[in-house]
Amino acid sequence: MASAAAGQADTFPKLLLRNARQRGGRTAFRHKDLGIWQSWTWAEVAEQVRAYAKGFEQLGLKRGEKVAIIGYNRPRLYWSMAAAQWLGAVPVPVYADSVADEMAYVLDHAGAVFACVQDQEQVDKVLSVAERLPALRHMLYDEPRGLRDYDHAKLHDIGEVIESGRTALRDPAVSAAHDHEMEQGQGSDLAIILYTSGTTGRPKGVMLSHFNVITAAEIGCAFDGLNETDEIIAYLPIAWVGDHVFSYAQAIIAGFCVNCPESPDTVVDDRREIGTTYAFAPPRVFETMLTLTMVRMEDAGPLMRKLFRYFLGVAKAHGEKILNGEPVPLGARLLYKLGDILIYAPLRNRFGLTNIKVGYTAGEAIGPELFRFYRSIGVNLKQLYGQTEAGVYITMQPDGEIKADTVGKPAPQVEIRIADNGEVLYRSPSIFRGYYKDEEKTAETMTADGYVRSGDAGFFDESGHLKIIDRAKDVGKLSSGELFPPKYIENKLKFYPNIKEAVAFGQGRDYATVALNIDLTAVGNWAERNNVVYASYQELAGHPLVYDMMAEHIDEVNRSLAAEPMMGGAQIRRFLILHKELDADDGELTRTQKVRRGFIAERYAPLVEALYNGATEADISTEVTFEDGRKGVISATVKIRDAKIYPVTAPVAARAAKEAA
Amino acid sequence: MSDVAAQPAPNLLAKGWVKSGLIVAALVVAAIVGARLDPSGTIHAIFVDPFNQMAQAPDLLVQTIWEGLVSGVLYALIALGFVLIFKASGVFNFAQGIMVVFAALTLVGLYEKGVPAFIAVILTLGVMFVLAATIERVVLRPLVNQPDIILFMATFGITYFLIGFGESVFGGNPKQMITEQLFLPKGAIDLKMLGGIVSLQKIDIAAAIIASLMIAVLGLFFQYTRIGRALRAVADSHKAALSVGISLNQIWVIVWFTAGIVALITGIMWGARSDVSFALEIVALKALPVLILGGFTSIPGAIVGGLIIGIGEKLGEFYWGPLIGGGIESWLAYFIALGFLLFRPQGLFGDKIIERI
Amino acid sequence: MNAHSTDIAGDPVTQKGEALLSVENVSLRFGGVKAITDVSFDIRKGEIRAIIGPNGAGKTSMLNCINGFYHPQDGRITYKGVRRTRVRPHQAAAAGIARTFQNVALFKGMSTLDNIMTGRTLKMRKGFFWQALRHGPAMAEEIEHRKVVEDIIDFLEIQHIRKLPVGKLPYGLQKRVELGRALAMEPELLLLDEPMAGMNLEEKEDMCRFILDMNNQFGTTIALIEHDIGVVMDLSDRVVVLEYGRKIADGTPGEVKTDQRVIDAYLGVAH
Amino acid sequence: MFYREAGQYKTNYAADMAVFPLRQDRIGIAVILLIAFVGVPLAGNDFFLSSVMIPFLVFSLAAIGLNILTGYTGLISLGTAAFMGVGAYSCYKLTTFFPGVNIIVLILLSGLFSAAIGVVFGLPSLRIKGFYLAVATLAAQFFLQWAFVRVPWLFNYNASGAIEVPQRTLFGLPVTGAAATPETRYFVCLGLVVMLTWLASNLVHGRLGRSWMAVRDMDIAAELMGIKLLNAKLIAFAVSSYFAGVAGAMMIFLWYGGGEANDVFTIRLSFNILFMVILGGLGSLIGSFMGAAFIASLPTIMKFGLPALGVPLSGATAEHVTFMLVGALIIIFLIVEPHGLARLWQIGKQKLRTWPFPY
Repeated sequence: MASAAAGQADTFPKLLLRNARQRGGRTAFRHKDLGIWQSWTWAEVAEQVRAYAKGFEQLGLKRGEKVAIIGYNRPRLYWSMAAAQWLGAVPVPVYADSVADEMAYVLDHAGAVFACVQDQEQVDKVLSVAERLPALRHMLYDEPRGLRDYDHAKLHDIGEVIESGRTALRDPAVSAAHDHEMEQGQGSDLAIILYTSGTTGRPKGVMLSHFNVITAAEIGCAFDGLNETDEIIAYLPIAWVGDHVFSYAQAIIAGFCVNCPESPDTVVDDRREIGTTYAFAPPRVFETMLTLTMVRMEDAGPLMRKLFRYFLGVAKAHGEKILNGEPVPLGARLLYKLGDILIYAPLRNRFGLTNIKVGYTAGEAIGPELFRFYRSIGVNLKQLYGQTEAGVYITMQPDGEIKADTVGKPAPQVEIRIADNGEVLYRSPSIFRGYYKDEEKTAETMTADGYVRSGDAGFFDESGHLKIIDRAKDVGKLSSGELFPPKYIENKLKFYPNIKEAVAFGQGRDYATVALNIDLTAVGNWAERNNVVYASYQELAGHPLVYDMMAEHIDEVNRSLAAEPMMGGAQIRRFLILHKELDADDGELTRTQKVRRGFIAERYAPLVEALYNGATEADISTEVTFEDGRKGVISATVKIRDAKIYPVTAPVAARAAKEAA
Repeated sequence: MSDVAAQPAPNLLAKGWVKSGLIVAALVVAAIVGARLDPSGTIHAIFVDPFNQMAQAPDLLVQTIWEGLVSGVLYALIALGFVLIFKASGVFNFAQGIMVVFAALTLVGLYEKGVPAFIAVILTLGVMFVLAATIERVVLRPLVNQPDIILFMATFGITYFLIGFGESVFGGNPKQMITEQLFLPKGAIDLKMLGGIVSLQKIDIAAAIIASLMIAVLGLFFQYTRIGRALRAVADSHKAALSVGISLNQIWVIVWFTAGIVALITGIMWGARSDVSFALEIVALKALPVLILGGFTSIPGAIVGGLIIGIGEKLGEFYWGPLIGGGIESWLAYFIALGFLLFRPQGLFGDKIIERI
Repeated sequence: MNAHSTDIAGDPVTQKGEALLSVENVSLRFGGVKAITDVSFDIRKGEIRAIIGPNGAGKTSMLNCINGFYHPQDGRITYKGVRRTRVRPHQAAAAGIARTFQNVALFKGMSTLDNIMTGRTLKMRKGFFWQALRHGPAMAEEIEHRKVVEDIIDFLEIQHIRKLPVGKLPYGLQKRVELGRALAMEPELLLLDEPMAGMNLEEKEDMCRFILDMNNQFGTTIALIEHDIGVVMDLSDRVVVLEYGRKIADGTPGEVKTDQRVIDAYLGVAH
Repeated sequence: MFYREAGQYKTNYAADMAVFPLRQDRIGIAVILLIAFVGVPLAGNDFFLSSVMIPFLVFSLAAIGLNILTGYTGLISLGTAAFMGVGAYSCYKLTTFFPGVNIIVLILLSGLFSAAIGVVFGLPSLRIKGFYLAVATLAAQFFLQWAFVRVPWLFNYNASGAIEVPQRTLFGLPVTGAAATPETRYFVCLGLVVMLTWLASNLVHGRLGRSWMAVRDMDIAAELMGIKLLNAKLIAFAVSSYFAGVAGAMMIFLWYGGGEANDVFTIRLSFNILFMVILGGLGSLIGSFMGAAFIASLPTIMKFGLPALGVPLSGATAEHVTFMLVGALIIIFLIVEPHGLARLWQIGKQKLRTWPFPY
């Protein structure tokens, strides 16, 4: 939409001025502070940023220098970015919750000369590592509380900096020169450096130009028809590319309003107050909301609970179809309407999603149940697949083509290809210019023909939607050379409520096998209903009927694997149910409840051995830690069963999808 | 009820506000009263004349004091019921007045249904016990731990209910008390004294005697019985009462029943002097200034307060009432009490309260 | 804090270090019971003054005398150079003495916001007529004071309970609201009666921070009663120790800690 | 459930401090006002207007008055009827002295006299609290009631001893007196009640309201906040009595059309208004309306409702049963919800706001 405009307004400061001209009276930023939503219009923001930039200049900020931005989502921190960009300096947002050491690394690596921070806490953090930051010249803070007695030689209140800039700009000559300085900026200039919180090694600084970010933002705005009437709540880390594109770039491009919550604790209430129309949240946020819903509904009266369950059933049956505009019988439509009045609309209201136009989830796989729940109650939730290096968008789900288990089609202007090892590669105008001060890594990541290696393995399904399997390096191979994606298999299994944990084996072996943990609550309920008597977890886990039930689940998983390209070889041949629950205290899970596959394979070596030597049962004894800290040994004989294998039906057409895109 | 009265710092009356307020109050009352007065010799009429009359006709003075004494005894009896309940359960029982009427009505009503007088008395006592138990079960127990004002309002509910119930069962017409059947004396003793005749109703003498007896019995009951001690303990602390081994619920039934007995006796005495009807309800409100005067928790206070109010209002009505048109009995008691209250907010016998924070 | 924060600072009438309040030979009796006997000490402008002592030592009674809730029979209390022995509580409030209570004395039926707003009562001037209209000047005044209150809410980090009735809040938060209410009065002398009683460690640390911040940032003089000796030693500039209504020690935390009588009093040695 | 709070945000303090910050509440109030001003006059007949709506409005106003004193300031009064009487008699004297002045102005002015008397009888409230004060207000009740009968000047030396309401007009329409139609009287009552309720709401939401509640909740702390207890209490007495006085004037001039103190401004009326306040909810203006509606309509419901249900009752029995039922209902209400109808309404509203969640 703004491509034409971007011809002249090719940097964010220019776009900001454009907004001040075109929609100067519309609210640009709100911040819940001191009990109310303090608001600024585009004209006010442009004026503030302009004065702020002058203040920066007075403090000696030069073109090309780096400005670190540290803190939660605050209007003035966003303005710090724009003000730095005004002068051609490069903002470097930093995760506010990172510890001093990490922060020191990023600030030092980026060579930040200025740091704009939120409050005393961040000031202290930066000061504690000041000796490691020789380049740092000035620090600016947003909240003066507690900083009164600090040495202000190098420390400044942002408000005062802006004020000082404003005073200087009263001189028409200075004012004109200041605007001229801004005009110097070009779309190809470096706009921002975003440090990715690499899971391994030091963070890498992803360099994005104004052109990159503007293009990315425009892709998103055009895709979902975002305009100046939209509202977004900015609560995700400002150093994360998503927040930068959604809450900064798209807001400036489309001219919609960015709302900063009062504190991280009040996001839910603040979102409800604002009633955002455009939202982004990682799956865990949606999951927490749903869990809370279910927990609260447990306390509701029996009638209310019945009503709730009934209408959730209705929503499950028809909700998604109605949202997708598919034909639904009139009766069901009316029933859904009733449900909307009684349950769905109030629920959306409680979630603060009443006015939602489109909501996105990304970051990790979202459970299909969870995803469908929100869609079925009328929230247009979509998944997207993106990376910092892509300027966020890689694939998106177009309206009407939303599936729970794929991340959608390639986003506009994005080309994707799947490498032989299953890795997803992409190319678009918005991809990054390289890692800051790291040629080597840049060369590793970019292909000669301009594609970026995502590091994720995936494939296109028959309708051209991308499915992400796992991190590419975690996808293994069977001895036959066929792909073996353990996490993908485990996730498929874990979507069954009866299965609590699954551990897949098969790397370098002849076939895939799994060890399962049943969910004691779910299976216990089932046992009660079916008069299955058991005295312990171990007894229930070893029950033949439970094995039958698991066999059914595995059968379904195998069938679905057989139907997917490149996955057919990874069907599960044999499985067992572990005699004990995997436990973080025993080191079998990480503290974030992720299975430690290698450790488990070692600890239960006799069982793994039995999975591959054809035995029908195996003995095992393991040391366990009880809740009171005592140690003991559990011994058991674990049965092993075979599972049925299906012929592979899907075409081995990984590349075919590329043409579809 | 630690918040009944507070006197955090002395010398309040020295402060301008209250002082000027009192002056204004006095002026308002004086203005209204003054409008009723013969403009000539106002001061004489107020401050000299009544005392002249007293001196000139001491027999009339004695007669008036006696009248006041008797109605004072009856006020005191109603107040006694209040105090019993307030002490033990912290409930400001507005229904005490109605309980008097209800008890008397039940007695007369039973008699009219053909029940012999003394059996009727016993049956009435039974009814009062049932009433006490019902109130405890239906009203007090569900409302335990509620603020005082809520319990106070609940006794309003009891009042309304008893009025409606009593009238439905016994009809709304005034009835005669069965004085003779209960062997209560009738007629009057005329004493010749102080140059005139003082007429004492025998029933009044009986009332005074019975009231004194009852107070004595109550005193013994509190002093020497286990339940009585428990009742006193509960007035201090609910936990203490539990340690005596009596449940709070039982204690409530017992106090309300005791208050019911007092109500019945009061009803008989009062009924003997006038009709038995719900008109007594308003008269029963007179017990409230008595309570103010005596303090909500003091039995001697209730008695002394009753006598002061009774005598005070009769004297006032007789000697000063005519000056402003009469009928001042309806409010004089409250003003007497209010006057006392301004100087002793905790009542005559109440404990001085030191407010702690 | 934002621009309004300067409003909270006390008016520097007296120089720092000068006695803001002095208590001379004060004795207080309830009937025959002696609550305080012949106690003298002073509170200097800008300091944090702790009053400690075993239970029943007369600490709370002392505060009650200072803000006019009790009137001592003997002795004199001088505040800002004026003798104020028989001051009434609301006059003490008007003179800039605020306080919190041992057992939280909040207005239970009101919200956090309204509770703190009551602290502004003395600063509000608009008359009955404008209040009845709740428009124009009265509303402008309400908004002006609401801003100050919001600064306090921000300062005490109680944004999330702003509109909740205080009666149902956890104890620690109630204490914080009470502190906010006292702070809203912009006091020169703030009397804190066991501000940390019944709190867990984290809440205590928060409270200590608030007290120090208040003292630093707004220059509020603080007199506090506290049982946690560690807290007292950390926070206070000077400590006065009472026992059975008498003063047994007075000095810096270091001095008091080594005083034999104080050690005896706290270890319960018989006298 | 009907509350859609998403998207209702406040960008300034004035909006945040509004009495009805939620849009749905504002719509609700608008609908109620519309019904009151348009629906009721259109749908109701004369009987309904003059025997149900006007009494309801008058009682509501008196209940608001008492609620300011008892609910907001925590001072129990059993003398409301007497203060209503002061308003009625003041209005009567004012119509006599100023026949040319508009009757509505006089009704509003008559409250001032009531307020003055209220302040006088409120003086003891500094020294005495709780039930002691309740009893002290009985002094006002009985003294004033006595004065209404014994001071013939107050009723212009009428032989009947009653107030005789003269005919007065507003824009040519008779408002008081025999010629005034129920519609006219209803509109005048409604207008007065709406306006005064608005003023009361403004007061309780401002500094004064906070001072009152502070005195109610913890008078010691209030005093240490610098609130002068006597001032706060006396203003509460004054405002409360003003409302009662206006209600009393309305009662005689717009509802009864005349009457005598001993028939009207009795202690029973005081009690009834106290019931309205307690059952409606202490410290709630909406509760005052609810309580007034409940208590005022109960006898009517009994009178016409029970026979309709097939319970045959003679007039006298009906009255007795009404008494019993009122008594029982009071107790039941106190047990079920000691904080009154307003709290029930609050809970219901909260349920609707959190719907479908239980909390």
